[in-house]
Order: sequence, then C-alpha cells, then structure tokens
Amino acid sequence: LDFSLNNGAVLYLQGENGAGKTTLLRTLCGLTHPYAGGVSWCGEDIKGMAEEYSKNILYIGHLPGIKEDLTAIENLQFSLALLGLKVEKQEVVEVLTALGLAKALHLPTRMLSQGQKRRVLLARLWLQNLSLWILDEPFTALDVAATAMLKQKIESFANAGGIVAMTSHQDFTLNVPHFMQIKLDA
Amino acid sequence: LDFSLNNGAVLYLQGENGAGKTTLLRTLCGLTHPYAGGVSWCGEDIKGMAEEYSKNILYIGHLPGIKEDLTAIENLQFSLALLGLKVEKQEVVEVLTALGLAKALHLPTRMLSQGQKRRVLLARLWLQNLSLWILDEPFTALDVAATAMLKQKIESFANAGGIVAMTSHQDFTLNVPHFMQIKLDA
Amino acid sequence: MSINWYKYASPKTFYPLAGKIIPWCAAGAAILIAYGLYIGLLVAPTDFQQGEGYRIIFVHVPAAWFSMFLYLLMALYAGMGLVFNAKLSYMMATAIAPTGAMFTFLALVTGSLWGKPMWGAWWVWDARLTSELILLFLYIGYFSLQAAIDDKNRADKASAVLAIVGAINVPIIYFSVEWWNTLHQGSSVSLTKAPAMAAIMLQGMLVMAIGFWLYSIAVILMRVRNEITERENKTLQFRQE
Amino acid sequence: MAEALLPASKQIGTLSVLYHILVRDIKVALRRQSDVTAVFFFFIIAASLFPLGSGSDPKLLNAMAPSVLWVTALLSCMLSLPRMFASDHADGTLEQILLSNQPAVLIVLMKILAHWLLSGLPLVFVAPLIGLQFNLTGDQLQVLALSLLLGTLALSLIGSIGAALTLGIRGTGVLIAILVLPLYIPVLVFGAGAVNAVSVGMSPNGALSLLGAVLAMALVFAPLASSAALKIALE
Amino acid sequence: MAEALLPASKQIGTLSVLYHILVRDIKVALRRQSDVTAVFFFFIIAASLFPLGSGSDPKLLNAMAPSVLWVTALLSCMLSLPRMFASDHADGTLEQILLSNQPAVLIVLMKILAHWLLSGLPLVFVAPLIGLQFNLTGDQLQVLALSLLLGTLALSLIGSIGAALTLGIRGTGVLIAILVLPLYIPVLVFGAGAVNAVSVGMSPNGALSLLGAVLAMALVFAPLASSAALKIALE
Ligand code: HEM
Ligand SMILES: Nc1ncnc2c1ncn2[C@@H]1O[C@H](COP(=O)(O)OP(=O)(O)OP(=O)(O)O)[C@@H](O)[C@H]1O
Ligand SMILES: Nc1ncnc2c1ncn2[C@@H]1O[C@H](COP(=O)(O)OP(=O)(O)OP(=O)(O)O)[C@@H](O)[C@H]1O
Ligand SMILES: [Mg+2]
Ligand SMILES: [Mg+2]
Repeated sequence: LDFSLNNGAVLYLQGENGAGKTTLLRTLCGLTHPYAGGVSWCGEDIKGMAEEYSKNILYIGHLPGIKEDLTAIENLQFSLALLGLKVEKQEVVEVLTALGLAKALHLPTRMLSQGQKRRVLLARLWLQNLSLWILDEPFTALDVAATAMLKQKIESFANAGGIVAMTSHQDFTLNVPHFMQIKLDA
Repeated sequence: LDFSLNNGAVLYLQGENGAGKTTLLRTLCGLTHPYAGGVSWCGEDIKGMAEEYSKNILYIGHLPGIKEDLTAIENLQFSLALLGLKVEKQEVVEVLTALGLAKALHLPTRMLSQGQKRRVLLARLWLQNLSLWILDEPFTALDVAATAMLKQKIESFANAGGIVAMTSHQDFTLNVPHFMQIKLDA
Repeated sequence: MSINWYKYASPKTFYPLAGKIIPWCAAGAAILIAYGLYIGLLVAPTDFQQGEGYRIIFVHVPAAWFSMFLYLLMALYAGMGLVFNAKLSYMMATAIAPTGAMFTFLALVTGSLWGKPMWGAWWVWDARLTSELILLFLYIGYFSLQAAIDDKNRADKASAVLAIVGAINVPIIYFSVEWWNTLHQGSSVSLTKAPAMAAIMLQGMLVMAIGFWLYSIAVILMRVRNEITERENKTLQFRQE
Repeated sequence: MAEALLPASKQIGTLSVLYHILVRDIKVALRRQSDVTAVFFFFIIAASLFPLGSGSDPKLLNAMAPSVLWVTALLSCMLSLPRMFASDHADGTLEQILLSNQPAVLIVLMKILAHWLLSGLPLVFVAPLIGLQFNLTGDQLQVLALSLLLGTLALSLIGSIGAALTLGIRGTGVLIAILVLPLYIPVLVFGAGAVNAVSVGMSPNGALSLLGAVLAMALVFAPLASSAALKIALE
Repeated sequence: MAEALLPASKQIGTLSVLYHILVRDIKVALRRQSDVTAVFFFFIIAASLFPLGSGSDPKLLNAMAPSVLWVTALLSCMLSLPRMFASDHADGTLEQILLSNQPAVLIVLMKILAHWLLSGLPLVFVAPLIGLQFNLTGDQLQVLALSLLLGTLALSLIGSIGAALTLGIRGTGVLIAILVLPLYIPVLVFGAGAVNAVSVGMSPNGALSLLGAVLAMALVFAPLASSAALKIALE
C-alpha cells in the first residue's frame, strides 16, 4: 500500500471492520509507528520531525477527547489552545450555535446526547487553520443534518487547499479537487 | 407521545441528535424512570413488575457492555448467562464465526477494532430467546456486510413474533409484519 | 416535627409557611442564647475546683448534644426522602448538614479549649472526643459526596443512603470507642464524671439548648427556602433554553 | 417464537447466574494478575514503610504494630474498592447485570465476595509474615490473622457501599476513602483491639466477638445499601 | 488557505498553551470540589485512625507521630496520582495534548504542578493541626510543615512517573502504589528523619538539605521519564 496526498486531496479509506483503517490513520498521525515502511511529509520522513509535523495535523479518532465535566465551550477552547490557537469565546459560541448546540453551550458535556458530544468535538474543524485533517469515522452518531454540514465543511476545506484522510462505513462522494478512494482488505 | 407494540412490530425511532431517543429507550428498559407517564407490559405498569419485565428485554445501548480483558467467547457466554441462558461454547463459536470474527475468537476484545467489538456484543441477538429487543443505534461502526446481516436478523426475529424498538440515523426499512416509524423532535 | 413537615411536603405550601416561622425562631434564638450566656457568664457561681474555665460548658454541652441530635434528624429526613421520594425531605436533610457540622465543630473547639487547662492537652484520645471527631468525619463525607455529584437528583438520593448508613454507625462508633478506650489505662478525664451540676448551671444549659434549637430551625428553614428558589430557577432556565 | 427454543440453549437458575458473575470477576482479575498481587504488595510495602519512618526501636515497633498493621490492611482493602464496580459501570456491563432477571442484592453480594477473595483474603496470610518484622509474638500473630479474617470481609462489605455511591464520579479513589473510613472505624477498633488485648495479656475474645457482630450486621445491611446505591447511580 | 487566517484566532506561544493546561486541570478539579478537598480530608481521617488502633498513650503517640504523619501524607499524595493522567487518557484528551505542537516535557511538568497544588500543598497546612492531636511540640510542628513542603512536591514529581507508566491499566490505584512507593522511600526517610531529629533534640538541617537534593533531582528527571512513559502508553 502506497499513496501520496497533495493539497486539495481527500483520501477516503474504505474496508470492512478490522481492515486496518484506524491503525493506518494513527500511523499517519505518528501515534503508532509502522513495523515496515514510513510516512513522509513534504518529502521528509516524519520520524525526524515529529514535533514539526504534528503542527499540521488535526486528528479525530474513535475516542471523544472531551472532558465530561467541562462545558462544550470550555472543551472547545481547550482543544483549540492545544492546536496553538486562541479563539474569542463569542466566536466559539457562534460555531457551536451554528452546529445546533445553542441549548447545550453551558452544560457539562456529560449531559449531552451521543451525537451532541460528537458535534462538540467536531466543532474544532470550523475553528482551526491546519493543513491536514485525519478523521476516523467522523459521521458516527451524527444525524442527517449534521452529516450534511460536515461533508460540506470538508469540501470547502479541501477546495481551500487542505488535505483530508478519513474513513467511513457509509458510502459518499465529495466534489473536491482530488477525491481518492482506497479499499483496504484485512 | 403514546404508542403500543404488538408481536412482530418494529419501532424505528428517528430524530435529530438530542431528540430524546436514548432517553426514551432507557425508559422502556426501566433504566430511567419517567417524570410523567409510564411504561406498561401486557397491560401492567412495569414499576410493579420490574424483575418480571426485565426477563423479556435485551438492551443494547451506546455503551459496549463487554470486558476488554476477556475474549469474545467469554464475553458472549457471560452476557448470555446474565439473560439466564446456558449456551454451548461450540455454538457460540459458530455464531461468532458467522459474524466474521473467526480470527478474533481468542483475542482479548481490547485488541479488536471498533466494529469488531460491536459485532461481539451484537452476537447476543443470534443466541437469545427473549421477546423484546431494545437497540440504540445498533448499526454504529458496522461495515456494509455486517449491517445487512443485522437487518436480516431483525426481520427474521420480528417475523417470528418478536418486538423491536430501535434507533438509527441511517434511513432504512424492513419488511416485517408491522414497521412503525416515530419521529421525535426535541 | 417530621410529621408536621410531611403534611406540608410540597414546596409550594411549605415555602410561605417557612417564611412565617423563620423570624419568630430567629428572634427567640437570639433572646434565649443571650439569656443563656448571661446566666453562664455572670449568674452562675465560680466553680470551686475548675475556676472560671468551666463556664465554657454552657456552650460546649448543648453544642455537643445538637451535633449528635441533628445528625440523626438528618438521617431521618434522608430516609423519608427515599421512602416517599419527597424532594422536600431531601432538601431538609441537605440543609441540616451544615448546621450539624457547625455544632460538631463548635463542640470540638470549645472542648479542646477547655481541655488545655483541664488536661494540659488540646486533645486526648478519649472515647467521647473521638466519637465526636468521627461524627465530624461523617458530616464531611456527606458534604463531599454531594459536592461530587452535580446531578441534583442523584446527589440527593446517594447522600441520603450515606446519611442512613452513617446513622446506623453512630451508636456503634460511640460504644466501640467506649469499649476500646477502657481496654487501656482508664482515660484521662471521663466526661460522665462531671461534677453534680448546680440547678442554676443545668438551667443555663437548658436555656442555651433551646436557643440552639430555635437557631437551628431558623437557619435550616432559610437554607431550604434558598434551595427551593434555586432549583426553581434551574428548571426554568432549562425550559427556556 | 422460533428463537424461543434454541436447541442447545437452556434456561439456567439464579444460583448458576450468580456463579457466572463470581467466576467472571475472578477471571477478569486474574487476566491482569497485577490486580490480585497488587493489594497484597501494597500491604507489604506500606507496612514496611513505618519502620523506615521511625528508627528501629524494637519496643516502639511492637507497640505500634497492631495499629500500623491493621490500618495498613484497612487502607489496602480500601484502595482496591473503586475496582469493585467502576469498570463494569464504565463499559456498560453494570446496566446489563442489573437488567438481568436476578435480584440485585444477590448479584452485589457476589461482586463483594469476589472482591474479598481477591483483596481481603490474601492479607490474612501475609499479615503474620509482616508481623514478624515488628517482632510480634506467636499469640499476637494468631489473633492478628483471625481478626483480619473476620475484619477484611466486613471491610469489603462496608466498602461496597462507598464504591457504589461514588460510581461514575471522577477522582473516586479519594472520595471513597472519605466515605468509608468513618464506617470502617468499628472494624479497626475491634480488630486492632483484639491484638492489643493479647499484648497486654488479656483475652481477645471480647473484641473478636464484637468484630463478629459487626460483620453480621454488615452482611445484612451492606448489600441492600449497595444495590440501592447502584440503581441510583444508573438513573 | 482560507482558514489560514481566521479573523479572531491568532497563534499563541508555548507559555500560553502551558498556562491553558494548568488552568484547565485546576478548573476540572474545582468543578468537583471533592477532588481538591478529598486528599486533604483523607489525610486527616487516615492520620486519626492510628490512635484509634493503638489506644491513647500520649508518649507512644508522640513517638509514632513522625512516621505515621509522614507515611499518611505519602499515601494521600499517592492515592491522588491516578487522577494525574488517567481521565485525560480515557477520554482521548491525552492524544490531543501530545499531538499539540508543544514539548511534552513541559506539558507534563504543568500537569504535575497542578497535581501538587491540588493535593500536596494543602497537606503542608493541615499537618500541624493533626500534629497537635499527637501532642507534638512547636519545633516538631514547624519542621514537619517544612519537610512536607519540600517533600510533597518531590512526591508529585516522582509519582507522575508511576501514573504515566500505569496508564490505561485497570485497577491502577494499587499498581501505582507498588511502582512509586519504593521510589518514595528516600523522601520518607529524610522527611520523617528531620522530625525525628528534633524529637531527640538534634538539628534537622542535615535531613532537610538531603530532602532538598532529592527534590532537585526529581525536578530534572521525573518530567523526562513521565513524558517518555506517556508516549509509550499511547502506542
Ligand atoms: C475536643 C474535646 C471535647 C469533645 C469533642 C467533647 C465532646 C462532648 C460530647 C459529645 C458531649 C455530649 C455527651 C452527652 O451528652 O452524652 C460532651 C459533654 C460534656 N463535656 Fe465534653 N468534650 C470535649 C472536651 C471536654 C472537656 C475538656 C471537658 C471538661 C473537663 C468536658 C466536659 C463535658 C461535660 C461536663 C459534659 C456534659 C456531660 C453530660 O452531659 O453527661 N468536655 N462533651
Ligand atoms: N444525564 C443527563 N442529564 C440531563 N440531561 C440529559 C442527560 N442525558 C441526556 N440529556 C438530554 O436529553 C436530551 C436527549 O438525550 P438523548 O441521549 O436521549 O438524545 P438522543 O436522541 O439519543 O440523541 P443521539 O441521537 O445524539 O443519541 C439531550 O438534549 C440531552 O441534553
Ligand atoms: N491494540 C491492538 N493490538 C493488536 N491488534 C490490534 C490492536 N488494535 C487493532 N488491532 C487489530 O488490527 C486490525 C485493524 O484494526 P483497526 O482498528 O485499524 O480496524 P478498522 O479498519 O479501524 O476497523 P473498524 O472499521 O471496525 O474501525 C484489527 O484486526 C484488530 O484486531
Ligand atoms: Mg476503526
Ligand atoms: Mg442516543
């Protein structure tokens, strides 16, 4: 398996359960190290430049990565700070509201429904300025409306020159400069 | 909101994130107690007959309910024992194999992929003999093949007189004696 | 009392009623406590063996009594809450806790203040002292649990269970420590061997006790009222949102 | 319905379900031996800390021993309390268990039993060894072991209440401590009391029988309280 | 790209990120005050258990005091260790933190600092009160407080290694204990040693300066070890 992604490319990993999608994505992030082969960024192997490389990545995996005790706003601001971004609260609020969480802004996320939690952690995508998104089954637990919004967001990101690597079990296509499907088989 | 389900009925709850599907299903199980209104089974309110009632239910929620340290087989046998069923190991193996977990039989489920875990906990449906299934987004993380198998299983169950209450964000229909869609709005 | 409240178990009827009761109790408390102190500090004769120091007893003993009484009351309300699932009972239990802890603390402080001159030590691992200390721990546990759970409903029920278990434990603790203590050399000063009290002292203590009682009622009712309004607002917010 | 009579699958009774629960808990624990051995080692290490903290005057050590050993045992049992329900709660197994058609009280009792077998019982056997380090005499050691046998079971029972009450609350470890330690005190007093009695040449029977009484009460009330707490935790 | 320059969002430096991490940890803890108060109360309660176990002989108590108080302080810090990383690990925040473009060592240092402020520091202030119950003298109390001030920070630092190593392992509480207790021994020996020195009328300075040395070493090495351990835990 070998591929390379340029600006505006969206990699759509398919494959049955256990095919190795998550593993592959985590390897792309540098969270797991491949037994054989390697990942390179701008032509350099990422082993050498882990810190440098991770500056460009936004990874959303199976785990939520939000604190159940903090409110949606607090969680979001924190994860943005981790990306090195300072975002005005009122802007965070706008995005969350746009994502239909107006009611949930100030509740500890423990009280949110499955899908509402997912929306909170996806909200990051609307506020970041990185160049590579790695999304593992981002549509999980999202209702139809939310799914549509997310797809659209990914498109606009790719069209603006971003790179995306993602998985999903629901078939879909995006109109982006370069839409690449890869099917893994276990 | 008021409805009743007879043998062979499948209730398909729709509704956007946070509409209250999970809450409703947990209420049907008697896990949460409704502030107003009540649930009745065979005409009796379940408050009085909690133990009796729970004999008939199989609930699969957002949480996996399997131990990451135990193998698929061990987990499955235990959850069947909880339902008061004793199932021969070799039969458990057959079902898991049929669900494409042949390789994963003896791994601690920690090592399984998201979807493989879901398959393990869904395997219960193939081995039980209860009359009411309550499934909260059972298709999550399942690939196309697994989704198809599950749908088919639900159909055969309903046609055999079982009752199902379930949610999902992916549209679908089943040909069962009585397919009831209810749309909750927050 | 409990019967009385149970009749008024719905916050709606309870709220105004409490409003009426509070001022009277508050006033009564102020007067009685003042009078009690007056007896204690001025009227009562200097104790021939303990000097002026003993006057602290007028605060100490009633405080100690209420520390224990209020815990049991709290457990009672908690129990009623679980049985009748009455919000108000939970609120009462929650409201009693701080006052109870306060009296416990007061008993401890006055006690050890007294202990310094009497026993030459701030603290002695004597049966009663110890069980009082443990009582404080039980109160603390109750607080901590409630602080830790932010779903009010669950916090109420969970802490109620704890309060009840604690109540079973109170007598056990008291006697266990009693028993444990007599195992070793007789304890330094046994409180039960307090000098047969002069009538005037007893009177003073009783006045103080009733004063404390009225005070407790007043503060507790106030807390419940606040709690009610607070929860009202919460639910309103939730609806509006 | 068709599934109603699966060929190989037959109904099983309450007892056998309880048995499954017990076995599974033990299996899970053994799967990561750390759990089993850990309490055990914690006891040994913690107990050995005290001599380090307080020079090595044999008389002082012998005098400290009963309280130190008993308090340490108590703390080690307490440390392992969160495990009693927490993981089952986090991964949803608890929902499943409570939805099973068995009386919750019995189920809870099983989990308590498993906990005791894995964390309490082992201490009964090591304690005497540690006791030697504090140069305790033969009688003292015997009584120590016996008091721990009764005591640790009581600790697991009482502890279960704390474990259940704090389910799903983060930073549980310490909160549990606050909740259960006051409840543990009688056990401690009678347990250590028994050993102390021997030290001063008196009969430990009084203390031991009181300990037994506490145990009996715990057996009756603790499972009730815990199962109530669990249901509350899941609402 | 379009997102590249969001109007309101501007890059922030390492320091400010670290600050965010510290503040958030404290915020989460304060959100459930239990966390903060808990260690604190555990210390008080646990320390008070020993006299219960060992009757009320003032001389014995005073002799036990240094080791008992220090060991208890040590255990309370240890009890709160799992909280240092575990919850961040469970909900995936840790992945996010390590993917953030800041040097892991500094991040870890922040989390350690937060842990100390919340669990170690408070003990320095209560310990003397408890000391009174063991009727310690003024000098003893002073040295106790001072030794704890240095000691608890060292404990948090060293403990972080254990916390990181045991990430994602269930029944952590006890496992951590086993890992860190041996590392804690020097801190204990010098800390309690200082107080004991006073008891026998010697100068505590020797012990205290050794304690300082341990602290210095911990400051240098612990964060490195922990951040390494964290990366391993996530693979
Ligand atoms: C921290 C220290 C102390 C604590 C926690 C404490 C606790 C208590 C408690 C719980 C009671 C109520 C017992 C009952 O009515 O059944 C009590 C009563 C009393 N205490 Fe203390 N006490 C302390 C110190 C002292 C000291 C130093 C003295 C005097 C030497 C003292 C003298 C008394 C007396 C005379 C009573 C009334 C006894 C009776 O009602 O039978 N206490 N104390
Ligand atoms: N523990 C709780 N305390 C208070 N409110 C809650 C709690 N759990 C859920 N809610 C609220 O109840 C509403 C319904 O939640 P529920 O989980 O039933 O939604 P759902 O239909 O399952 O959504 P999803 O499709 O995302 O799973 C949500 O708005 C949520 O904020
Ligand atoms: N921690 C692990 N240790 C060993 N093997 C693992 C581990 N995690 C996953 N695997 C194995 O690697 C394979 C790929 O897992 P992965 O999670 O990448 O699948 P996936 O494509 O994400 O599946 P899904 O669509 O269900 O998420 C699986 O067969 C799984 O058994
Ligand atoms: Mg995956
Ligand atoms: Mg849901």
